[in-house]
Amino acid sequence: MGLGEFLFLLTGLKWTVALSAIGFVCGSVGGLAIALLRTSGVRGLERLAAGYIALFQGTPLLMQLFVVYYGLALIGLHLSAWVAVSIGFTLHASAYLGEIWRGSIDAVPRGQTEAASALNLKYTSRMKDVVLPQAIRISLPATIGFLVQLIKGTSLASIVGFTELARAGNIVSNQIFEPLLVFGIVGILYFLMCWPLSLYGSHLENRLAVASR
Amino acid sequence: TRPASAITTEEIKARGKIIVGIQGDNPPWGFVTSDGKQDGLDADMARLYAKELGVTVEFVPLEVSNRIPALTSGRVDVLFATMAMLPERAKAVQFSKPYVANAIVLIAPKSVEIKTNADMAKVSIGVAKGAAQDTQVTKNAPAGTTIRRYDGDAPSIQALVSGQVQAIGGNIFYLQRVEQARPGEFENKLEFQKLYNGACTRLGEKEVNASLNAFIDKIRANGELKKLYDKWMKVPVHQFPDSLEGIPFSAS
Amino acid sequence: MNYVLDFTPVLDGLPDLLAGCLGTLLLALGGMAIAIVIGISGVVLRDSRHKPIRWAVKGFVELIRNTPFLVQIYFIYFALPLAGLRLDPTPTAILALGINGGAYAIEIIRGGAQSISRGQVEAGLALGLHKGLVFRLIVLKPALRAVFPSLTSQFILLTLTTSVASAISAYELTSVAQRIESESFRSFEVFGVITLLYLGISWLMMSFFSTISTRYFSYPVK
Amino acid sequence: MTTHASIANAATTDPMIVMADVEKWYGGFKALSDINLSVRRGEKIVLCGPSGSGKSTLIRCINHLEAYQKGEIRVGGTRLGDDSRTIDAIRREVGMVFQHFNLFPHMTVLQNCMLAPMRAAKMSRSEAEATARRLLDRVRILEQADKYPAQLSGGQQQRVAIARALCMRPSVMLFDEPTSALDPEMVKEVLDTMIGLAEEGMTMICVTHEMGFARQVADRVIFMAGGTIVEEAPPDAFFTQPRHERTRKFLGEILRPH
Amino acid sequence: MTTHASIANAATTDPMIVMADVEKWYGGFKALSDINLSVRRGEKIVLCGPSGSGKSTLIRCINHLEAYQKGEIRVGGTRLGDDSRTIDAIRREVGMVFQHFNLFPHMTVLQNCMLAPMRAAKMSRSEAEATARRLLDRVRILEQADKYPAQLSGGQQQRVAIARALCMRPSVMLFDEPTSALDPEMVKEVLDTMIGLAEEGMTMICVTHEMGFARQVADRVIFMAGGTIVEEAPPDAFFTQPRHERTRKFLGEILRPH
Ligand SMILES: Nc1ncnc2c1ncn2[C@@H]1O[C@H](COP(=O)(O)OP(=O)(O)OP(=O)(O)O)[C@@H](O)[C@H]1O
Ligand SMILES: Nc1ncnc2c1ncn2[C@@H]1O[C@H](COP(=O)(O)OP(=O)(O)OP(=O)(O)O)[C@@H](O)[C@H]1O
Ligand SMILES: [Mg+2]
Ligand SMILES: [Mg+2]
Repeated sequence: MGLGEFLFLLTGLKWTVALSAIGFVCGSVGGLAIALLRTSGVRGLERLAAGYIALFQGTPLLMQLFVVYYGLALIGLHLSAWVAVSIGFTLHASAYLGEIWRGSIDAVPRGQTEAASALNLKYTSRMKDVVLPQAIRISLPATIGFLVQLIKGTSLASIVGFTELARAGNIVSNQIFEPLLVFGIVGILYFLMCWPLSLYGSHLENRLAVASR
Repeated sequence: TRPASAITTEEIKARGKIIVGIQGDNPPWGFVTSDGKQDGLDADMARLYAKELGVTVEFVPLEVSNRIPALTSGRVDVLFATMAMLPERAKAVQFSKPYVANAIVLIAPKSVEIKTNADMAKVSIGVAKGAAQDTQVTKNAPAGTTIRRYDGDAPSIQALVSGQVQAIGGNIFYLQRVEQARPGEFENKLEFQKLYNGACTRLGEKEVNASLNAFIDKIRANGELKKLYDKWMKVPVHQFPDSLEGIPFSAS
Repeated sequence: MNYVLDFTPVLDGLPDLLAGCLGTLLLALGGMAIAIVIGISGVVLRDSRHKPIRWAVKGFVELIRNTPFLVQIYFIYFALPLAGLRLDPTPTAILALGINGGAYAIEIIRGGAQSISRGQVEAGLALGLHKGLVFRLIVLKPALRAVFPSLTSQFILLTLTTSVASAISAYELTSVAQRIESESFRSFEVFGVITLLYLGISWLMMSFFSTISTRYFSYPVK
Repeated sequence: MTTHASIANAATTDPMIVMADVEKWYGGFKALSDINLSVRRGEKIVLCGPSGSGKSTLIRCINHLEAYQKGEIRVGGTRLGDDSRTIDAIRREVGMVFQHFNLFPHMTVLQNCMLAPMRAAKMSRSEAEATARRLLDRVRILEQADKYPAQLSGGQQQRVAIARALCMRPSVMLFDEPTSALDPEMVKEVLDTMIGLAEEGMTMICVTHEMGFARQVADRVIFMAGGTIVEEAPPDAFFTQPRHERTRKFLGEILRPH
Repeated sequence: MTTHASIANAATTDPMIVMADVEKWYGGFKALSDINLSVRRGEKIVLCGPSGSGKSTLIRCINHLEAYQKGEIRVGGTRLGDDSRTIDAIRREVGMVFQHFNLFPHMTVLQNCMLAPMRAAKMSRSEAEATARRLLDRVRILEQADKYPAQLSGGQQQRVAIARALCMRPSVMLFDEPTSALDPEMVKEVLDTMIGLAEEGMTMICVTHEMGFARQVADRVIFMAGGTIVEEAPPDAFFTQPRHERTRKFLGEILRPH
């Protein structure tokens, strides 16, 4: 494999980073909203959030992207590839993060919410200052785990025409016919992208652990 | 279902650009080079056609599985995407006249005797999922033959090389790749079918189809197609049939 | 000019698709079984007294979590034969899914174990239970309860990831669907139907997990 | 004492807390039955009774930490419904010290005390900090201000919980065994703090078995058993001439030194 | 009483617990300094002192829940090292009741009590259940046997914690404020239980401020302040003629009714 092929993989990497960034940002915002709805205590909203989670956790991301990009186009709604992946990743990531965070919010002892309520803290402050900081600690390993899967899941964006890292690897592999070598390098590049996230996760974990033994 | 974005040659000319669906990872038909340029026989065909219309080309690299959806949903105007002309496909898209021929073959070790379709039952066979060789091997192999379907050409060749299968179905370019990995061990055993590739448009879009057919007739006549054959296929230009069972070349 | 949806090829293939669903379920359940074993024993080993074991577990987690599943499954399928170990597609897929899911499960369960207050562990120790028993009897259940939604999510993801196994020709829903699609070229119809089938399988899994959750984790908490 | 909200300014003849026919079930277990209680503004009530008799449950109902199934509770004239507005209004006036402290583990002692004043009462940071430090000092724990709850002894945690509740300057305080984890010296200091609050006119309901405190401060002592109020009387009457057999038995244990 | 392990069978002239020059640091904070203490087999010690003086820390060191930085601790002649075998063996003989109870939330009361006897002491299920029921009855909580900890009141939880520790039939018991959450009636019952244990010859160290109990049961009272042992004496001498100023001040608060 020559330098040219390697540089080609790096341009794919660039797209992967951009797609991951979209997934992270949109997914986290959406996920937080879903988690809060799911734990709101309002029956209707909780049902709605649970339905959303069941629907978008249960369908493959690839299918979501396909439906948003090609399916909607079929009925005349032509979304650009960027909009399509943004929608697809948001639906997917917010469902998963929403459920992960919902679980950790539920795992914070009830006495904590009670104490906050008794101090007359409003919902926002109760969540932001009391519950979420403790929930984050429980959900951190799972969250990091999902985010690295999301990075790798961006490879599915090739279905709407992005030549991201995995697709670039495919192209190179079909040119030089050394799939083990090419996918080995692609694997390493993914590793280099995901690993810092893992490291950051453990760093954060240690910091939170110091605060509340 | 409402009409997808139908388009005419006039509209393409007015836009100054034709959007072509093409394969990105299937040399020498259609592939992206390591400096990111679209290349291959299909790419050159598309460029010639664009020149004919006097417009520029925008390539949309596609995978095997989203070629037809990209066309039917209006994401591209036309496919030059190694689309083998098959009757079932012709129900979903409108083929033009054929512009290149391909053959589907079975590759196996020299030591294994495979002379007839029935002999295929002796081995496990790998194919690229959804490609023409998949269809052909599935159709011709005796019932009960182990057929393993992989994601694309490279993995199916890798499966042969690493011994996960004993034979693979492939096209005329496969053997040369297998030779690179394991020289002297394999040979072409059976040839199933001559396949023709055509350009595709949406069903019912008469104008673009007609213009494509005229274009193909023209390059066959003026020697442009021969140049492409010399560049990519390295064989003489094939004889193309005037009709294929169940595959109309012109839109009705 | 009209793309007319035509479901007949998909409906004709429905028996095959349903058989594919069973293949998917087999891969998913097999993978999950391995993953949960790896997950729980990984959490224990990660806390081992012996440094090499701890590092091995951490290394395993980092390696598996941070590389694509496709690379892992290709590695087991294509590279291990070079070392003399040749596995068929289905065992390969189950093994790969189990290893992959296991790495995530280790981390998820560990997160749960961290949320258990030190007082719980101390109480167990003070009663004369040794460390392993304290984990098994006292920490594990509340820890699993705390992260059960995350664990469920991971296993749903694992279920959907089985589709990647079609890349090495394992028999499951996606491979069946791709075959039908390559014969009929009815992409929209095929994709639509298998999306519903995947949704059905996921819902089956979700209700399986929620049954477990209400059966085993329904003790009241403060 | 500063009274700074509607509830506190209601006509002073109104009772501050009224519970009428309150009944509370935990699933199939009846934890409170027929609770009728009226507490005047500035009144100090001591609540005692055997373990499991419903004392914690009762005071948790007052600021709606537990929903109840029958009857009515009014605080400062506001009926405690499910409407979050009224619940907020009530909680602004009602402070609570929990039996299990429920400190926020991810915040230091000082942060625990400053959170609510800043977020709920919109105090400025410097004002909140000054208040917090003053009250932490009052319960003799200022030097631990930068520690986390997990680094404190049981008694220290309890004192932080008291300071945290007082930082909101509530007009009603509910104490759930505020001295259980304290040594006698500290008990005295905390009780002195509470006596100080009492003298400032705060309305107080205190679950405690410190009978010295009851004698000295309480306007009324309420004795609960099995989820009902068995007896209520001024401390003198309560200790010297209890009317019910159950009360006498209970007092017998208290007054006889072990 | 059945003594069923090596430690309990060691020569009876040996002291049961020896702490020599023990020092314990939490990071930069010295929680215990120069602790020297020897407890004979069957001796009852009451440990008291102001909040934060290191009482909990001291007893937690004895069964090695806290590591200490200097000195030596021996239990039943076995030196408490880092070897997990000896630690496990010691913990099986040393029961502990925590200040915060630490019940297992996912087990019913009965299961909480049966767990360690079955898993650590290899008792049969039926024997473990019988023991558990007997001891739950002794602390008057048998009727709650099938509830989960979260469904119990504070005092009920505390009694479960005591029963749970006793189920292991330890030869040494460490109590950390075992009556803090109890009402006076219950305090009496629990103290009676403890007196019963004391009479059976159990070695006990009890952090408590129930001075009645100290008077009646303790062989020695130890007063701690600021991480050191300030004074130790038999109860009579301790209450009537305390030698140190600090002790006198502390006792002043206890003995004067509020
Ligand atoms: N969540 C619950 N589910 C079922 N029963 C409960 C629950 N919470 C409390 N109880 C029961 O309700 C009764 C009253 O509990 P409460 O906590 O009010 O008692 P208490 O008077 O405060 O006792 P203590 O002095 O021991 O704290 C107890 O018998 C307890 O077992
Ligand atoms: N993890 C920790 N980090 C730092 N300091 C700690 C930690 N745990 C306890 N301390 C400090 O050590 C001292 C002794 O604590 P300990 O819990 O032994 O007190 P105690 O005598 O039991 O008090 P109480 O009667 O209030 O329970 C206290 O001042 C406490 O703040
Ligand atoms: Mg209570
Ligand atoms: Mg203590």
